Amino acid sequence: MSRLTFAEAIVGAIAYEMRRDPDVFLIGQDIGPFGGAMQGTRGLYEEFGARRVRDAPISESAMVGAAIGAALQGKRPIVEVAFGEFLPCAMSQIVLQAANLRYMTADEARVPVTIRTRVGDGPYRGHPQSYEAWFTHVPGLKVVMPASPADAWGVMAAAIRDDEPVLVFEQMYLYHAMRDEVPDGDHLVPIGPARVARPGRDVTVVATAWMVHRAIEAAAALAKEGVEVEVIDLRTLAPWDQEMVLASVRKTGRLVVAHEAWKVGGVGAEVAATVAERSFDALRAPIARVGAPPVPVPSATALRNLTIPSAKDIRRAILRVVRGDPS
Amino acid sequence: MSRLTFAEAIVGAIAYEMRRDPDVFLIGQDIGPFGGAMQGTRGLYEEFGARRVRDAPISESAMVGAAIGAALQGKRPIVEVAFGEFLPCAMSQIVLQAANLRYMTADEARVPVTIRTRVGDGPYRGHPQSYEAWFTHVPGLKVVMPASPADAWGVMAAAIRDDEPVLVFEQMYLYHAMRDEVPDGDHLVPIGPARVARPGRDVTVVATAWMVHRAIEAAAALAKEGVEVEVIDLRTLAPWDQEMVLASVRKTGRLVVAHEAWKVGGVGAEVAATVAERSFDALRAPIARVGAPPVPVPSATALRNLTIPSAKDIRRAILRVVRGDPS
Amino acid sequence: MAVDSEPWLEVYRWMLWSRLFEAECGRRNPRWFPAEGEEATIVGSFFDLRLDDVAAPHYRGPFVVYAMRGAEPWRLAAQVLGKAAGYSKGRSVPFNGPLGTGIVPWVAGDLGTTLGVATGAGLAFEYDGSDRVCVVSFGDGTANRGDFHETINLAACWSLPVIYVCQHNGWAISEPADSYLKATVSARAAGYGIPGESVDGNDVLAVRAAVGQAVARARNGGGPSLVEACTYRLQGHWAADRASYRVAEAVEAWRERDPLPRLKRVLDERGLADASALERIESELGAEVAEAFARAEASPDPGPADLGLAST
Amino acid sequence: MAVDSEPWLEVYRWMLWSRLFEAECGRRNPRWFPAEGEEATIVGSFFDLRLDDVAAPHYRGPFVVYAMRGAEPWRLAAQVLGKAAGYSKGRSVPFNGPLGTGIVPWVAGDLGTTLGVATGAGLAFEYDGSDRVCVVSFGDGTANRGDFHETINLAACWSLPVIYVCQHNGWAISEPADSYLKATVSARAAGYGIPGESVDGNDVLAVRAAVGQAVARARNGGGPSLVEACTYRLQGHWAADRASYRVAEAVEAWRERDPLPRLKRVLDERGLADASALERIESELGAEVAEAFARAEASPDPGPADLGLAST
Ligand SMILES: Cc1ncc(C[n+]2csc(CCOP(=O)(O)OP(=O)(O)O)c2C)c(N)n1
Ligand SMILES: Cc1ncc(C[n+]2csc(CCOP(=O)(O)OP(=O)(O)O)c2C)c(N)n1
Ligand SMILES: [Mg+2]
Ligand SMILES: [Mg+2]
Repeated sequence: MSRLTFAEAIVGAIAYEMRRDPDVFLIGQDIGPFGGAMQGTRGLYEEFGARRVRDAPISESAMVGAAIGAALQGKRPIVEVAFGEFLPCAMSQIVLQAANLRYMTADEARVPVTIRTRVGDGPYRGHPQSYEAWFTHVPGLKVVMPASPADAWGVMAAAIRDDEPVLVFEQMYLYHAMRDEVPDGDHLVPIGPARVARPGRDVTVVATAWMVHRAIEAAAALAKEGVEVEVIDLRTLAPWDQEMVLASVRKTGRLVVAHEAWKVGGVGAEVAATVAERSFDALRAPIARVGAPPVPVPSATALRNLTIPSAKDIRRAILRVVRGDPS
Repeated sequence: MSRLTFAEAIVGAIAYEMRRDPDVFLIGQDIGPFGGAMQGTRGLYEEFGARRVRDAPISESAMVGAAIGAALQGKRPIVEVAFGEFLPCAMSQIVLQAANLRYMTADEARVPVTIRTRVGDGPYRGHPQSYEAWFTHVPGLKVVMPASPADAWGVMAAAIRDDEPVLVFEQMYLYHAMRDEVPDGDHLVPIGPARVARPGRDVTVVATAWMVHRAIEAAAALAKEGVEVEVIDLRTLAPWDQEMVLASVRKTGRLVVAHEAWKVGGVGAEVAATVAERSFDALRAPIARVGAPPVPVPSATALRNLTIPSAKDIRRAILRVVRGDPS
Repeated sequence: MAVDSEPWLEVYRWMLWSRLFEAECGRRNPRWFPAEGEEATIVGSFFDLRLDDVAAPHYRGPFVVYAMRGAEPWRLAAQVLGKAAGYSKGRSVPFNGPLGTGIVPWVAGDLGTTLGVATGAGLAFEYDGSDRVCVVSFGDGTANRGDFHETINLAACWSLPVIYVCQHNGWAISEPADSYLKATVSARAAGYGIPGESVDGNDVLAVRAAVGQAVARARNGGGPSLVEACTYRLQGHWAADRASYRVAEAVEAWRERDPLPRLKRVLDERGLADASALERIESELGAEVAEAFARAEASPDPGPADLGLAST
Repeated sequence: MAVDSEPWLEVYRWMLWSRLFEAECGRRNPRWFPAEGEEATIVGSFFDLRLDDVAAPHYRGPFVVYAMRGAEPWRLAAQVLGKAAGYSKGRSVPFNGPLGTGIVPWVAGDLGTTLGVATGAGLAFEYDGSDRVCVVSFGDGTANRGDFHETINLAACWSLPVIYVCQHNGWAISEPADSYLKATVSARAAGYGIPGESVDGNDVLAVRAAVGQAVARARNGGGPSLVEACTYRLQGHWAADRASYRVAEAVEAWRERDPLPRLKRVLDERGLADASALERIESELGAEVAEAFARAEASPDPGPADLGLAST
């Protein structure tokens, strides 16, 4: 066990996998001597050199396309799109090449490419947009979004070893916010299964990344008021763990979903819709969704803070479904 | 009144608006002498010439970017991205420029740009992908998807006159499939309101584009069996008509959503989630969603037909929520 | 190069194979994209590649490239007919090919993105320190997509063994090249600090020479090159396109420069094949093509099992 | 051009304004992107534009361009401090400016897309048959984005009045230009059939001359041009970046070529301003900057009303 930050865990996982497999290498901008945005590749260049830690020109589409092409030749590239705001620049490569290659070759092709990117609010404050929902709509892509250092290491390692394209969304608030025990050596967190972050019997809160922590904060306070909240950390957004969520809702009869991204059309919509389809009879109250309001993410701190779902917002949503409080 | 096909109505609306406003012009590929994919710009070049019907190089990002920039200068460009499959090529311009400009200039900027594109299965068969759900997640964009020639004319005209960026998704099966009465002259269908395509009391089916017709087909058959289906044509996907859908569900107590795009993460998820949030108490049965299975859209006719939701699929979903039939 | 030591008869055979096979594709599928007239560019660009190299042919006329690398004609025909025997079981666009032949498959219809994937093959080769190369061809219209710029610049910066061949056929559907290109495509090479060359794309000798030189350079660590092969799209954009947007005269002028008769003349001058030998080849290939389509025609359509819902 | 008839003192004033204002921005906001050393390129590219032209400055150092076109310094300062008095009420990135000054605003952080929007301004002018033009500047790193290629080619094909100025400062964050450019940026112009020129970006006379020529050409229907102004990023990528990834010597060499002392020399040689006059200007501007930040500092943060939830 070592106590690592989220960023250290990500870098640790990449370094571990690069030591383990000579076909793993990294493509990105400023990932070399600079050490990556928010120190997200710190030390990798020093250990692995320019051949395996490749600084690229500002050309996200070429970076992702080249990574896909190398993956088709048996390499296992990790391509770093520094921030989620730049994913649109590589959109065709991701949704039309990476996602289609295996299916459109009758399952012959394998595309073991990992696309990592930074999203959300945090100490960096730049480029906060979080588009993960788009990619959950596209068959052929796996999408993970860890909430803890241990999971960050585990899903990054699993993504690198996965034979399908995997997008890893790294929430920036979490980057240096906490330290956490991470198992040493071969540590994998399978892509797919969610995690019960806090057990409870009265209401299920399905959350992602930063919002997992704010949900736990709200749950801790509500416990003192006699409301037992079960917090589920989704971890994998595609394919997501329907069974765990449905089982929890069957137990609690109530569902709240919370993420930092825009509420409308977000990942929470898919979770809510699936529960309304498959566990309707267990539902004893309306579903509540918590997410960002429908405006582009503003830049000024004072303004942005008004748009990020707070523990209080989650608390309000919980009380709405538990006690029928007005919205 | 004239009886027009869907394609004729789209072209008619564009021609009408171009006659009405000299600042309206069209950018695209093969929209000139060729008359556009599936005759989607037929006759416009002959009437308006090369200055207002501009054939562009294969560069979707530049086309959309230039249209946005011209819109900032007071023009009202229509940019044609021939098929939805090419929207990813212009993704940054759409979601980071068009969507943000007004908000990020404190409501000073106006971006009266219309982005039209063709999606779905149909006689053309190429480039069927339908990504409309992505854009409903992005604040600052309006998204319309008409199901009839009359609405096609009306929403296209409304989109061109709108001061915000509007994406118009033209479903290709509908292009030449039917003729329909379209009012002559100034015909506008406001962006926002949905339409009751067929009234009913037992179950609400919210559908888009082609699926509206398949829902009506299913409804007609079920009427003979005593099931009265209310079919709502959403028409506008963002901002969509929550009030009409919620009112209908409060009446019927049952909801089915149907679209041609992938079910997972599709527009139907947002509709289902909203109903489960805001009309939960009115729901008397689980919600059912109908959409494409989670595979990239295949090419061979025999295979693709297996992935497109049929009237029978919609019928099955209806009976599931009305009679509790097994899935 | 010493022409007579070269396999000109084989080159001719493949160009003719393409001409005949493509004709049948267009006859059976109105949405096929005919490559008639562009055979010298297509065959000349890929004929000399090793089987362990990667070939990423343009979407127009790729079948002959797959066939040269071992694809079964009847299974390619099956793709044109949307049959289950197609290499992707009917899943992909029909101009896709078998991954096993060392190609960059066509898994989507958006032009330009295959340039990125092909560049990645070169990246893998450079990473492994191997002498393998990738040849990728693309249209003169596709040359205006952002991916052209980003990928060639990346290949130049990393000195990747990738040869970018522009299959310049003068048209992008209904748009003439002079409307979307204000200079030669090869003139763009200087901006990336790589060699660029324009050649007569209807002269298979010239195409093989130019691409061969670029391949040799790439194998020796010399990095990428850009070759512009100027040819002409003799038919419409797709088989059913009457191409009423262009004047017949221009097309006829280019018919005069048809690459097949031109190579025939070379063979004749050099005494590499007499008329009867060429006739024999033509009838052999005709039979091969007919048989391929007959077999494909008789094969089943794809069904639920081919949908692969399990696999995802 | 006849130098003495030119407003060199005003040019100097703006370059100095930029130097002083940017310094304060960096002092107040560690995430500010300092433009020190690039003032000749920035001011020289936009100084001569008409107010009815459109200016689309690069994200590094755009404030002086907004100020030259009428922006209020204290409101720009408010943006750096995230205050409600910023032109976007705190919504946009801080390097945005007031739309009313005829600019292409910065509404997102992805580099390259503003090239498309700026090209659209040129499209509107061409559409109207007006003689207005758009000058857009961008970095040497940004020159590798697909939008560079697509938009310049579109402008070339449609002969749009757009001048593309590469603010080549030798770096893209921590990456040196020779790692992502294997030729001059101006060498790319030939591939689009447009004029391309590289100039000393620390010589404001040269920048004004090159851009001025391109602007004149565009006004007269001559279409787009590409100008590469070679300058240097004297500070780190952002104010807090210590730039430990590069050697101090190179930076010092470039400090020798600081555009401000260079212009000072010209003013002196030509007797356009004596030391005391220049000192007066410097103290005036210093006071102006201090006052702007003091006023911004004292102004309120944005609140719920500025979020504009109603408006969407
Ligand atoms: C990104 C993108 N935009 C538009 C299209 C539609 N389209 C299909 S073929 C074609 C013309 C391509 O021209 P070129 O690259 O010269 O190839 P050619 O057809 O001449 O062989 C176009 C515009 C596309 N497939 N992809
Ligand atoms: C599409 C995109 N990719 C990456 C980034 C991250 N980024 C911000 S500034 C920068 C360097 C830009 O270099 P250059 O264009 O030369 O401008 P300079 O910073 O040197 O003024 C990068 C890579 C971005 N903002 N947008
Ligand atoms: Mg062509
Ligand atoms: Mg730079």
